[in-house]
Amino acid sequence: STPAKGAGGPEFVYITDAPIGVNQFLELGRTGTRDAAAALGGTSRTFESNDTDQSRRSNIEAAVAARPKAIVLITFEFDDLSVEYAEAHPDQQFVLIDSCPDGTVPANLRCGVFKEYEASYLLGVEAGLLTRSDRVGTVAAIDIPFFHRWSNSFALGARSVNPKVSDRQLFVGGDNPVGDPARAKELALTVAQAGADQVFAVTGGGNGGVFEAAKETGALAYGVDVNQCPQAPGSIVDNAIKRIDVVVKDLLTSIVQGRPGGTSTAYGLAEQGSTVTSLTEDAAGSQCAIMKHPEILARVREARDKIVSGEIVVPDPVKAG
Amino acid sequence: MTRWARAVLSEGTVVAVTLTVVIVAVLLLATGYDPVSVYATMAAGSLTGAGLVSTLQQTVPVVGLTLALCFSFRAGVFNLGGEGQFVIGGCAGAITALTLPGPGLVVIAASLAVAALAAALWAAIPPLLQEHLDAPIFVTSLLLNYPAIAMTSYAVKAWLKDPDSSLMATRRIDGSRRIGPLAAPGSGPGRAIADLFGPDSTLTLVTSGLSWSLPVVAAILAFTIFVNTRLPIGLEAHVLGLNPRLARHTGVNVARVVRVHMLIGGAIAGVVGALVVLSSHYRFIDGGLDGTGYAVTALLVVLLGRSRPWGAVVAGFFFSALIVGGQAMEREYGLSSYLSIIIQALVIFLVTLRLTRAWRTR
Amino acid sequence: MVHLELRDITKSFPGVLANDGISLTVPAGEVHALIGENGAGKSTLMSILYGLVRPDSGRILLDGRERSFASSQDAIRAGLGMVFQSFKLFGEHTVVENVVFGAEPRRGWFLDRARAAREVGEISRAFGFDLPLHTRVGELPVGVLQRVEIVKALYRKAEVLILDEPTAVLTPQEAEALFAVLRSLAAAGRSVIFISHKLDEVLAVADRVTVLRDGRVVATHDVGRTSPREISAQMTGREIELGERRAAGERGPVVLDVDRLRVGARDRTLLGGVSLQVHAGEMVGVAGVAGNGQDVLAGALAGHIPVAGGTVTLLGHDVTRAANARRRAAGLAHIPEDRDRSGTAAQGDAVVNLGLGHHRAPPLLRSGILRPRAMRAHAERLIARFGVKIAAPGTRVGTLSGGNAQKLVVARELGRHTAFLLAEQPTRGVDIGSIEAIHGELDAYRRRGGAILLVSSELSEIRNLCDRVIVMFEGRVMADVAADTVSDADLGLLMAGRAADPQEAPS
Amino acid sequence: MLSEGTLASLTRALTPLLLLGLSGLLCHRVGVFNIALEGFMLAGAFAAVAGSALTGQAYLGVVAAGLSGAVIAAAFAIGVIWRRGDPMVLGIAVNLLVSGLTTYLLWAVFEVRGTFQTPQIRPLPQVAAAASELPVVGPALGTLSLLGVLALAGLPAMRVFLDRTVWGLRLRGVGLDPGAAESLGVDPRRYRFVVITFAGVLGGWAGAQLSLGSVALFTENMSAGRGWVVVLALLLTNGRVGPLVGVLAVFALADAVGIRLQTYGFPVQLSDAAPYLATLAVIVVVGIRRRGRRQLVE
Ligand SMILES: Nc1ncnc2c1ncn2[C@@H]1O[C@H](COP(=O)(O)OP(=O)(O)OP(=O)(O)O)[C@@H](O)[C@H]1O
Ligand SMILES: Nc1ncnc2c1ncn2[C@@H]1O[C@H](COP(=O)(O)OP(=O)(O)OP(=O)(O)O)[C@@H](O)[C@H]1O
Ligand SMILES: [Mg+2]
Ligand SMILES: [Mg+2]
Repeated sequence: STPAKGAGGPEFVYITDAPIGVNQFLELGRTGTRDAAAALGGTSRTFESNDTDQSRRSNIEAAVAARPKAIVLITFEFDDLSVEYAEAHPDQQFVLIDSCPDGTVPANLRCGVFKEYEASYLLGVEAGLLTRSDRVGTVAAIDIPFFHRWSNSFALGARSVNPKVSDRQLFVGGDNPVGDPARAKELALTVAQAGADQVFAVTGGGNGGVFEAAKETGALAYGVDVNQCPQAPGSIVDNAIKRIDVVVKDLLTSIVQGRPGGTSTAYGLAEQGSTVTSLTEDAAGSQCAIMKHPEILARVREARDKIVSGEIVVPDPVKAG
Repeated sequence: MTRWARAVLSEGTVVAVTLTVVIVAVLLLATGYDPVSVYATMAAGSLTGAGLVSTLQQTVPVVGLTLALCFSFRAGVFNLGGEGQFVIGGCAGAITALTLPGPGLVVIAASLAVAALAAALWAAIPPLLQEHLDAPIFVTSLLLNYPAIAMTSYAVKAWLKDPDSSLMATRRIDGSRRIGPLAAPGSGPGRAIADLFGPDSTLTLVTSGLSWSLPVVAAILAFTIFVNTRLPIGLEAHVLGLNPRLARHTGVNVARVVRVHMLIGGAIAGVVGALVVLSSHYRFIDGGLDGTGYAVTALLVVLLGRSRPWGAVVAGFFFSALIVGGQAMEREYGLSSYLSIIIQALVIFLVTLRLTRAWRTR
Repeated sequence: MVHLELRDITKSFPGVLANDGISLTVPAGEVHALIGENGAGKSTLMSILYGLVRPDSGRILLDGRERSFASSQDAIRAGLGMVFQSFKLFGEHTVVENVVFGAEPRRGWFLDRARAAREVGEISRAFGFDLPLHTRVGELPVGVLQRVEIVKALYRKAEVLILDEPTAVLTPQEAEALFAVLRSLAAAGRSVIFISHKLDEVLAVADRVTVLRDGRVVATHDVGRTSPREISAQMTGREIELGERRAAGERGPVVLDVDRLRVGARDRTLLGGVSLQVHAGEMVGVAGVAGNGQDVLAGALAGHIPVAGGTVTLLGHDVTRAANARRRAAGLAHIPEDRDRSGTAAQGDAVVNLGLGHHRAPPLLRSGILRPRAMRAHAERLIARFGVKIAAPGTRVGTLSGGNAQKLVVARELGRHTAFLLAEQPTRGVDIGSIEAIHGELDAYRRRGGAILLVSSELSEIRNLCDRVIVMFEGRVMADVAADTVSDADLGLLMAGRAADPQEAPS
Repeated sequence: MLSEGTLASLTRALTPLLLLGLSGLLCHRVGVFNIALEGFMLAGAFAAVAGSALTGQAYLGVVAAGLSGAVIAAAFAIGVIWRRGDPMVLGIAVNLLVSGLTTYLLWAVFEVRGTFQTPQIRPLPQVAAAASELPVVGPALGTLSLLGVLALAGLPAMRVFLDRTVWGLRLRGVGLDPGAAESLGVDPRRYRFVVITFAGVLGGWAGAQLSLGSVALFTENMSAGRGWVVVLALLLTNGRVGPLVGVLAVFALADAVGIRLQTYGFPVQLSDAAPYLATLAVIVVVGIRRRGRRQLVE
């Protein structure tokens, strides 16, 4: 992916932590970086890592050697590396999306993180209102705090509108946690057998399996990152999505404009950095099941407004430990 | 040429590599790429400048793990448990480095020792099961990888998790307890080398990019050769690998040789795990060590190098260069780096076919 | 009724001319023996005849018609049958399954077991074999296995039966029974080609004998018109002293003392209280029909088979339950029965093969460290002393001929200067020249004051070398007799368990 | 925990394993140690999805899966049989090659990386849907595809084939002693080649069952170690049909139960390790029993 070089404008390198594949999230990072670069009159390149520490390192090394205006990194896999390389190359600007290292952020690093938990909370509100069995569940990839941003907040949102709701959270784990649809399906069926009729799918490439299970058992599913409703129209209610394009553009502009770095910015419902499909301008054509329930959508908007205004504070499970 | 060079760079290997280059070139041409420039990119990306540093950085642990496997394979024992021993060692080393008080060097040494011990204990289970329950080491060593990974994963989650990080990992290891570069850029030797050879010279890059893990693995190499050629138990392992019945008939204590070689191999794998943690990750990350793919590469290397230590070095470097070169290719051309996996697989496949030998020996 | 003719068969392997213009005629109804030293080309010639190896040139004629065999299948179809030196049987399969394998009577896709059993049973009875048709072959003794092999060939209607060293693993009685079968086959008009290293057998069973040397036919004789001396001279190109009895040496103190040794469980006794002694300067032979406990005794003495009761004392040390390593330290040397499986590492070189067992003591070891140069010197010394024909100490042992590989094992074990040697079948499958050399070494060892227990299926070997003979039957010592007073016939009776008057050994 | 759901879940996990087990069993019986099963399966999973997506026909996907497995297996067989390559090394090379090749083709043909899922991919129909009303076993049978039925029927068929047919006798002989087989005019190379290639078909079908049986999609490396599971089971049982099924069932059951353990608050790490721990437990139990028997004899 080498767009014509030598345009003279600023150059940006986007480095993923893993192959982009159908990972819509990483793909969004690529298009986001490209669009932001174009908006700033520059160009962008993408280096895909292959899910190993070594490949991430050699991609950063190669990027640093090319001396671009900024290097955009994505996901928590770069927590340590971003600090290490930012400190080793003080003249090079870095951006880290979707995560931020603990401690002080070096001056040449800017973080942009999402409040997925706010969007997940809204999905929970939908689930709490839709459930007939008063049981909801999440199938997530790995049992780490990061994934609890979705699972815990989903349960929280459901309980906020229906206190009787009980919650199940299962994790794929295994050899291929974000790409094992068969296992993800098995887990979703297990959740469904345990009585849950609302299942939140946070398993990356495994989501397809969860949707299959939803179709088979008649449960309703919830997707992440992008609009996944077309994959199983009628079975998928809504999605918690991240607007990476918004965040990347924001941070790259800040670099080009020479504003001070060392910052960490969180993008939630208020910043429109994370949201749900039904609240975006594409909602009408989304094929999401929620669109048939305007009364529920009204409750969702209400909750969104309360979060934005600070009336409701959704806790960040990562901060909670 | 020395014996090892001949062994590794035998005609068969050269033919296999050449044929692979041709096959992949055809594949590239068919998909509209210029093979010459793709190969040039791979070579430049893995054998020069930062690429060479990356290659060497990978070679060190791969060779270390290969040497670990050499011990059991030479004794005719298929030890597929390298990955588990590697992870256990890394975890034990990290815990030691995080908790033990004392001066940096001492703690580093202690971490390596604890890693060796923990991984050796883990590696002792398969021979024990074989001696007492007739369970083949091949099976049990492979099986034990999964509990090893699950155990360390759970340990991180339940007790060791860094509360401030979104990584599923331990806290970061203090700077003084890390294994640093051979010549850090700011340090005295680092500046001296940079002044002498220039700041961008290959030597400067390599000495600043490679850590003191390199001499540790070099010492392991020397140790391996010493055990193989100069210790009675090394000779016994060799015979055991060639013909176990002969070993039993000439008074070799087979169980002991197997046990000792599994223990040594496990200890080495553990040390390598700790080396990666202390010199590169600076913390134990859940999935961080098994995710490197080093253990799998090492298994390939030991099979191809037929358990010869120098074969491990040459083949280890070759495979590391392929992996790093594959990434350079991907960056430059957007070609899937899986092409480099295909290349690796083809080389192994073709080497094994021994194309230089006649097809039908009757 | 087939008249077989081989004309000018030539076959070379890299560096070896294995068959060099060999011509041979075997009319129907003849037993034809092939004899020659190790590596003379006998097996190669038969492999060519049986379609396993393609000759470089030469012709095979059956009844005057030229045939060319691309595989053993072709040869089988043409009426050839082969009994290999090492049996080609499936231990897990039953006798019937083994016999019909590859030429099964079928019903659709299925094996017609009833018909198979009927046909095999008929053939087996016709030759008086009475095989246990439904027993797994792995459970049968070698003598029976040999018969299964022959029935296999007969089942395929073999007109020409080839047997490569069929008697190497048989007792004299079993061999005698085999000869009777061969003669009856010949009488029925089939031809038999028979390979052996044993001259007396050849003269006993064959009509004619062809002598091979270095891949060439040296001579073909009618057995009535030749002598052992002539044949052995033609085989080797020199005179060989055959069957010379060696004089007994001085008998010293007891080295090995076995007392009421028992092996096996209550329901399956392998050794039932064996007692014997071997003195310094003495060679004691162990004779017996295979499967009567000789190999168990050897395994128990070497420490490979756990002992149920009794004691084994070696030079005053109780080693009854000691591991092989401790026995060796106490003074045991051991030539195992099967040099390829237990005696050598084919992939290893002579340095490793000869150094093993010597490597934990000086001069190979100094302060715990091996000395490569000393190891090499050690190998060179033994190679020279035992006359092993090998290119260099670094040569892979797998490339050696059987005789030389055997000498290597003998060299390693005798090179250790132990007090006691357990020698199992030390000359099995070895040619006369090498037998002579190995016998010489065993004798020299005894003269130096060593004690030897020689387990051998060659009665002549035992009678010529040993001072005493222990005959085993069903896991017990049947007799312990002086070797020079007992006759072959007596030994045969004792081995069959018929002790007219069991003699007590002089103690 | 041992509900109808568990049984259905067990069946779904077990069917691809059984097909792959049959594949490995055949190789084992002709004396070829095959660790390329993972590659057979992955190739089949990819080809099934590709075939189904390109033609819109699930059964054409199955055909493609069988073919791809056969091609991979034939390459492996040629290396092992005619080049006398180390089956261990070749097997690992095959696994690696298939993993690289499927990922590469996914990218080159469908321009997808990671997971490939489109409505064009037709899943395998459930052929025994009528049975799903039965008590206890109903849900399990209801999920069976044609390949699932084949897997279950294949086991007794395999026993009959090995024990009673001429071909079975011969290929068992080839596995026990190729030299002996050859001396009787049964060319072990030919038999091995045919058998391994057919094992490739079965392995490919195991992959098809994985990618079209319960889900209808392909994910990079979606075989996820199942080939190794079967290799383990084969080693452990020395290729005997009954025990093999037993070990695979223990494995699949532990997997299904392991997943459910999470619902009782056990950590995901325990679900991950459960099948392997269960297999280790089988080894220990079998070992102790064998030991006990040996001591009785002595
Ligand atoms: N497959 C082979 N490759 C190379 N050389 C071979 C091969 N088979 C036999 N030879 C050589 O051919 C010669 C004849 O061997 P052959 O096996 O026919 O001897 P033989 O007469 O049967 O000996 P023995 O009495 O020991 O069985 C030997 O020198 C041997 O080295
Ligand atoms: N593949 C081979 N390559 C080289 N030489 C071989 C090969 N196969 C056999 N030989 C040679 O053939 C000769 C005879 O081989 P064979 O297998 O008949 O053993 P042997 O010497 O006859 O011993 P025995 O009589 O106990 O069988 C030996 O010299 C051996 O080295
Ligand atoms: Mg021969
Ligand atoms: Mg021979």
